[in-house]
Amino acid sequence: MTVESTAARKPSRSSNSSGAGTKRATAKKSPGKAPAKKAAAKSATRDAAQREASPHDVSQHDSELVQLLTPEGKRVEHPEFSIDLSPDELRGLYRDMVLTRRFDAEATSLQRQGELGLWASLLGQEAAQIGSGRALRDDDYVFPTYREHGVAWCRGVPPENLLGMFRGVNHGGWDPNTNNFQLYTIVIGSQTLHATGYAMGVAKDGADSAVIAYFGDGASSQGDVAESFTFSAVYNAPVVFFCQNNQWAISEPTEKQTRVPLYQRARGYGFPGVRVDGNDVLACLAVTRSALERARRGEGPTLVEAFTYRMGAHTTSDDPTKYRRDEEREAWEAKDPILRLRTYLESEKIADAAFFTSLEEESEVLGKRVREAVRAMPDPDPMAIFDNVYADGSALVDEERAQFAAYQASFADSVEEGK
Amino acid sequence: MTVESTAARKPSRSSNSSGAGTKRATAKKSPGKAPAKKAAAKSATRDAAQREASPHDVSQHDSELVQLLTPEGKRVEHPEFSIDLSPDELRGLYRDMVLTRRFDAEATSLQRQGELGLWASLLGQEAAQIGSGRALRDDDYVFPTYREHGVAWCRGVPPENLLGMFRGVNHGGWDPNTNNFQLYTIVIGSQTLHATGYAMGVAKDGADSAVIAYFGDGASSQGDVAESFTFSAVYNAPVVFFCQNNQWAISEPTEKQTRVPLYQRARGYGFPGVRVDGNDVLACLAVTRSALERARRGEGPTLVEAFTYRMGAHTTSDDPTKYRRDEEREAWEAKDPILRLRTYLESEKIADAAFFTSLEEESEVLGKRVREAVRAMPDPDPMAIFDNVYADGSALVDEERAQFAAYQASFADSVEEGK
Amino acid sequence: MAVQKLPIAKAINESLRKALDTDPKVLIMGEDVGKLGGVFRVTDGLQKDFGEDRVIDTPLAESGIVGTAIGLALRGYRPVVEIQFDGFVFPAYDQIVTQLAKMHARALGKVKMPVVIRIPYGGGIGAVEHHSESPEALFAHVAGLKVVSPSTSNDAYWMMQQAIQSDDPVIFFEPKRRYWDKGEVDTDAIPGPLHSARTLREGSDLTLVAYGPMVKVCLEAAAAAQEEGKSLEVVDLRSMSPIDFDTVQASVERTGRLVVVHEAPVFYGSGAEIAARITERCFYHLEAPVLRVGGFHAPYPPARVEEEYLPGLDRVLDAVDRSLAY
Amino acid sequence: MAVQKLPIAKAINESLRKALDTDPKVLIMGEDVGKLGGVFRVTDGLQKDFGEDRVIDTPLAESGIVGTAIGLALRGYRPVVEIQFDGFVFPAYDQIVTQLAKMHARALGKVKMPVVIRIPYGGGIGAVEHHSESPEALFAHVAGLKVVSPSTSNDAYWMMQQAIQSDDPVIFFEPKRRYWDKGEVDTDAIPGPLHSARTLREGSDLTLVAYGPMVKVCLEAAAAAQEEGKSLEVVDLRSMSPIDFDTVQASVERTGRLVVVHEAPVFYGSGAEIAARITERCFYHLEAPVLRVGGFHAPYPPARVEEEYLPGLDRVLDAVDRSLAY
Ligand SMILES: Cc1ncc(C[n+]2csc(CCOP(=O)(O)OP(=O)(O)O)c2C)c(N)n1
Ligand SMILES: Cc1ncc(C[n+]2csc(CCOP(=O)(O)OP(=O)(O)O)c2C)c(N)n1
Ligand SMILES: [Mg+2]
Ligand SMILES: [Mg+2]
Repeated sequence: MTVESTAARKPSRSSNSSGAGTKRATAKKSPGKAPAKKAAAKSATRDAAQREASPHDVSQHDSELVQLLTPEGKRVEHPEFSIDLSPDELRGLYRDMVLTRRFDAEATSLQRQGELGLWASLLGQEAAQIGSGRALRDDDYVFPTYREHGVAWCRGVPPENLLGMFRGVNHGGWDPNTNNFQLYTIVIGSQTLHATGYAMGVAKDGADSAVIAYFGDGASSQGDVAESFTFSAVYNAPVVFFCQNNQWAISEPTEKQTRVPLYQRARGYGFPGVRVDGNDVLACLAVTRSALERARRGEGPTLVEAFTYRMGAHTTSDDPTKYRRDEEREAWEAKDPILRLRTYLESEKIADAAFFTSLEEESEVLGKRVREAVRAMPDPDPMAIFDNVYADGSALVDEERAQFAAYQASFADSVEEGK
Repeated sequence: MTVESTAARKPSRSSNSSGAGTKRATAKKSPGKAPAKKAAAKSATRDAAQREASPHDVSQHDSELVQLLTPEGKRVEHPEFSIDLSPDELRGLYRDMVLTRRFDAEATSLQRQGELGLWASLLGQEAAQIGSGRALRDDDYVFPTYREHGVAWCRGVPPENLLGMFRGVNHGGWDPNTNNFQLYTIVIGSQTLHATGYAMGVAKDGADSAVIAYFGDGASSQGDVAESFTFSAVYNAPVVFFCQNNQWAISEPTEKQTRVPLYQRARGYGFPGVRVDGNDVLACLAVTRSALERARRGEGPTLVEAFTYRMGAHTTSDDPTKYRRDEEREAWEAKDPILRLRTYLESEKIADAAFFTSLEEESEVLGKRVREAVRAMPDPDPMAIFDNVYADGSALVDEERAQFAAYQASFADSVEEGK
Repeated sequence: MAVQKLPIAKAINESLRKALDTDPKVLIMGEDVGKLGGVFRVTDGLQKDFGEDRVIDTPLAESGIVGTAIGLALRGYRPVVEIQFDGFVFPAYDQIVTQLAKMHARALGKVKMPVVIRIPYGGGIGAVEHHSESPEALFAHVAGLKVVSPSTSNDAYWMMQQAIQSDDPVIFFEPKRRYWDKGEVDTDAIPGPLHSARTLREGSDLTLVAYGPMVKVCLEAAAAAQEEGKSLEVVDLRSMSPIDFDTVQASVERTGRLVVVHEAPVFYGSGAEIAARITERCFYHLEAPVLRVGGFHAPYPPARVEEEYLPGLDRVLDAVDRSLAY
Repeated sequence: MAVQKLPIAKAINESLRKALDTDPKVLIMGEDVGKLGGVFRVTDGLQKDFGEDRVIDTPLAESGIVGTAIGLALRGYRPVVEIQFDGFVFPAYDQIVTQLAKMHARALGKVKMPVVIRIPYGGGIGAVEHHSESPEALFAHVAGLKVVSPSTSNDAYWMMQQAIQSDDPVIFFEPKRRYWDKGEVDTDAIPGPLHSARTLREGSDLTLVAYGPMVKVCLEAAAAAQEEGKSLEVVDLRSMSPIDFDTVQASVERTGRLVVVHEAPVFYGSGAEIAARITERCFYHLEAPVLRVGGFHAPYPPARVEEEYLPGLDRVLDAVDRSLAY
């Protein structure tokens, strides 16, 4: 189940794996200035970011990583973050991850079949999304990017809803207030400000809900994300910034965005940052829950960096063989978020064979449901181009609509005539 | 000399000083959430910005302030930053500050006389600007805001040059490459990216020059400034970010921009930040020099926060009595950057009465020169509107220029006819 | 006290005050809008009376201001955002164009974006760079935004009421050099829909179309022309998106001539759209091509030469003469 | 090997390669332009051959990309910046409009801004939101910028050469849905100035003006019209700022009719400027109002309905018929 193949892992990619060294290793050799100079650095100033021994140590902070379940499926404790889940809850998390992966694989294959124009797979990021998603209360509010299919699942958003924009029949189109799950946002980083504003509103209303904003490692470079840190800190807004550092922004490794771990960004804005093992669903749940509680208590924002990996291509349009080697992905397969929870569930006898079998069936049902729903999605009526441009209407849109309708009608006439 | 009055300190402002409490103190009472909740905060996450005991402690970090000359004019040592200046150099710094203040006062009064449309006074920020400006080498490059008159002075920019845009005869108009001093930039924060790009170019050229970007406390909130931190860190660009925290962005105190001291911002981007007493010209010189040297050595960017105070109005259009109490300014008068250096020069017998007298004369000469230069500045030729829109010319501009010339000519004709 | 004589700035202030008073969801946001009351004092006294929770001094970051306003709108608030000067709206341009303008359509109508963005705009105040621009065309081209500008105190009051009540984002351009011009405000009588043009002066020889700060210039031009025996009609467009082409068309069908006047550069400006559309609608009525008077294709010039740059009486009358010469 | 048959994307690639080769000051900057070679492979192989110092993968921040390019230009470099898709240029809009466009004038000519901003633009590739827009009017309205778009491989090659050699900022709109269309490139013969329009097909009944992706549609329309006995002239505008009005005028003076076609929304689009200016210049020659065919005042629609939104053969011919009916 956990190893179900997705189209994204097509063999052509691994054919490249004979090359020596990883992209990451190569990149280390070419910062703007020679690293040698770095060593010569004296502590010329006081408040140095002392950890920046090497500018490209972004992935070298495992000691700072909050982890509750090792890649081998062993439960470990963390001094600050603990979690105590019932067997039901544990199985629930597993189920969420498996069904999310199944949904994702189905979408990828629907794209290959031409049913979708594009798909942005979350493969590998299930723990980050299910862990954080399951930490949310119903009255909390989510501001996703375009890859938060697992979070959407946790919110109860019908999976089909997510596919409309990827099929090309709408730009999202669901009601964000139905599941407190805002529309997918494509312009990188912009939703972090919406989340902050929404959280400012929550505080104004005196509510104790929290807001969570998802964004990627690449997005961390956008000015909007920095401004959302500033606004949320100044207004002490109840928002959690959840950065899925999947180590790639399309073809660019995280070193192109930062030279220190991203979670450290928060400190300079006056709120805490924490790095969590993004492939550990328990740790993601615990850390996000704690950050949400902090927000509820009126203590303001937290940045959570979920350290994970984009197992597939950026989207179905992308070809990762151009910029990264298969070894890297293979190394991350050993840290698979689903596999490790399964190992734990099995070794602790929290789930039996019947559970896994029935989940497999459930997955198939979900896949089928999604497939059928997508295939049944009608193309929009061309006249819908003119709908919802304005809430209050517009004389201009009305004029253009009428002209277009007349044009369409005239065309129909001439077809008639032509008969 | 140091107490020469400027029009900005008009009596009407102090008439307000009877009100109880400062604005700052009032503001402390109204963060988004009640500070009481703050106390309840548990260290729920690991990498907390521990210093943020109170969200509004921005000015409460004197212990972190690099200082080499106390407000009382006493030389003190700092474990990390030292400076050893010759009497000549010390007198030079004093002279720079005095002449800069004189120039600034002259400009303010020229604005009152209607010779300038606007003036942005640097009153109170002389040490920050002369200290950092004198740390620069000739081949270094400066990216100022609109208030860096003291830095311009250090670069050898003729003071009159700065006045064209405030008079309204040009938008700057000097050649940045003459003194390696870029044009004043009004769109807040945007020059920090230009500085970063320029520094990237310096590194590409293999030069060991450094670049300095000035910006304000308000500017720290702009996305562009954050992006310049990211770019400079990733490319390890030889740039110093010099933030003059003068505690006000027009009417907004620094608490509206950040809840922790600004120099801390740098750490999260992977480079050092340091806070210096911005009214201490020696400390500003030492800290900036050290940051520039660091850049030259290929160790990348540094953020320097010069903690200072805007003694006057934001600009001559501004009326600070609307938003701050005179007591605050008065308290800062005791920290006057010029006064403290004078005390030191006198007590150490580094400068004698003759020096001060001749400087006074020099100031008058400068004032007169500036006054005369401004009054002699001609209004631009209207046809110059069409100049320099493009370097390579444009058929469109040519057409509009010709039409406008014809229109002007026709008007002249009809005036002729009317005679 | 239904009718008062107020400067435009004060009329907007009163309108904001009324909105804050009537609807607890209305918020004012921007740089220096609180204690200072804005650099033009348009929000003067509002924070004092409605508190820091309703009248919000923001960090100095325009994208952040508009971006958080979007979030507040999603939460049910109706933010009225101030951009300090025309030239400083561009850091927020991405949020306005890609988010604010499109959110309603993206959600197939399920969310609304009742956000007003107030922008003091235009020249004539002797300011430094970036403080005198007229970027309205850059917003009017973008579907999902509505773009308006009042020219009188009464319109300033009422159009602001209507903009705040609108469930769509409205870019509200305030003619800053007219802020201190006084006019009667009747707080009891709505003068008409937000997006309709209004004929301010009737005439038979030629139609002048303008909005915001140029309306006054056109009225003066019409008065001057009258002395020369020319009868000019003056239409205040009021809304640059959508445009009330019907009113303009009706006028041009009578006069046969049209001159459009705005401060913004002519090239790709609103005059182009008006000229194109009215020429299409009135092809057989036009006795002369639609002429445009506006800014040049050059950065807004230094203050000491702005009077030459800005369309004034003479340039308008010159265009009138050229039109009448056809 | 002076003449080669190349797709447009490859012609641009070759042009960039030549520029990198010839001028050590030329840099390529953008998201994913390095190893990946850009999402459209326009910069494919360039980093491999010229190194990471010349072909620079940037952080994901458009304002930062353009802002640092400005700084590099001040240092004497000639950056060629890639914006990944049309809809993602807006975070950089402030830097482009307030800094890049104005720096030369601000310095009274003492600094130059030789920055090229490449933007793959337009629809027709079945993409999600923000990937199919045509924002050229939003740049053409801004003085200090030049705005061009090639429609053929040869122009793609040469106009890129010219844009890089220009000392002014050039917004270079690349017709992304034509990237794979092949055409002959003659690397020895410059086809003409960067900002001149070109008549691609002569005709006597009506002039079609288009640029970028719509040129092909207009040529097809002209061919189709010919079968119906209508003789259409097709002018490839090539430059949206400045516009070569002389060439258009000369054509319209002969044909008496003009239809402008672009993908961007008609309202405040480039067609408005062309219609206004040509009507002024050709008032007595026009037998019909200038008609415009373009996008609607609505967000670019979902891919499954974009064919209806985009001007195609039928909509162009419909406008031609309407014009001829006058
Ligand atoms: C403003 C903007 N610029 C560029 C893009 C194109 N783009 C889409 S996704 C992406 C990379 C995003 O990386 P990251 O933030 O790490 O998120 P991930 O895709 O890895 O989940 C880019 C450059 C965009 N969508 N928006
Ligand atoms: C993008 C932008 N927004 C708004 C303004 C208007 N404005 C000019 S100065 C200023 C305050 C700047 O404060 P700070 O950065 O602290 O610099 P200071 O004036 O104190 O030196 C503001 C809001 C501007 N110039 N640019
Ligand atoms: Mg990523
Ligand atoms: Mg300040």
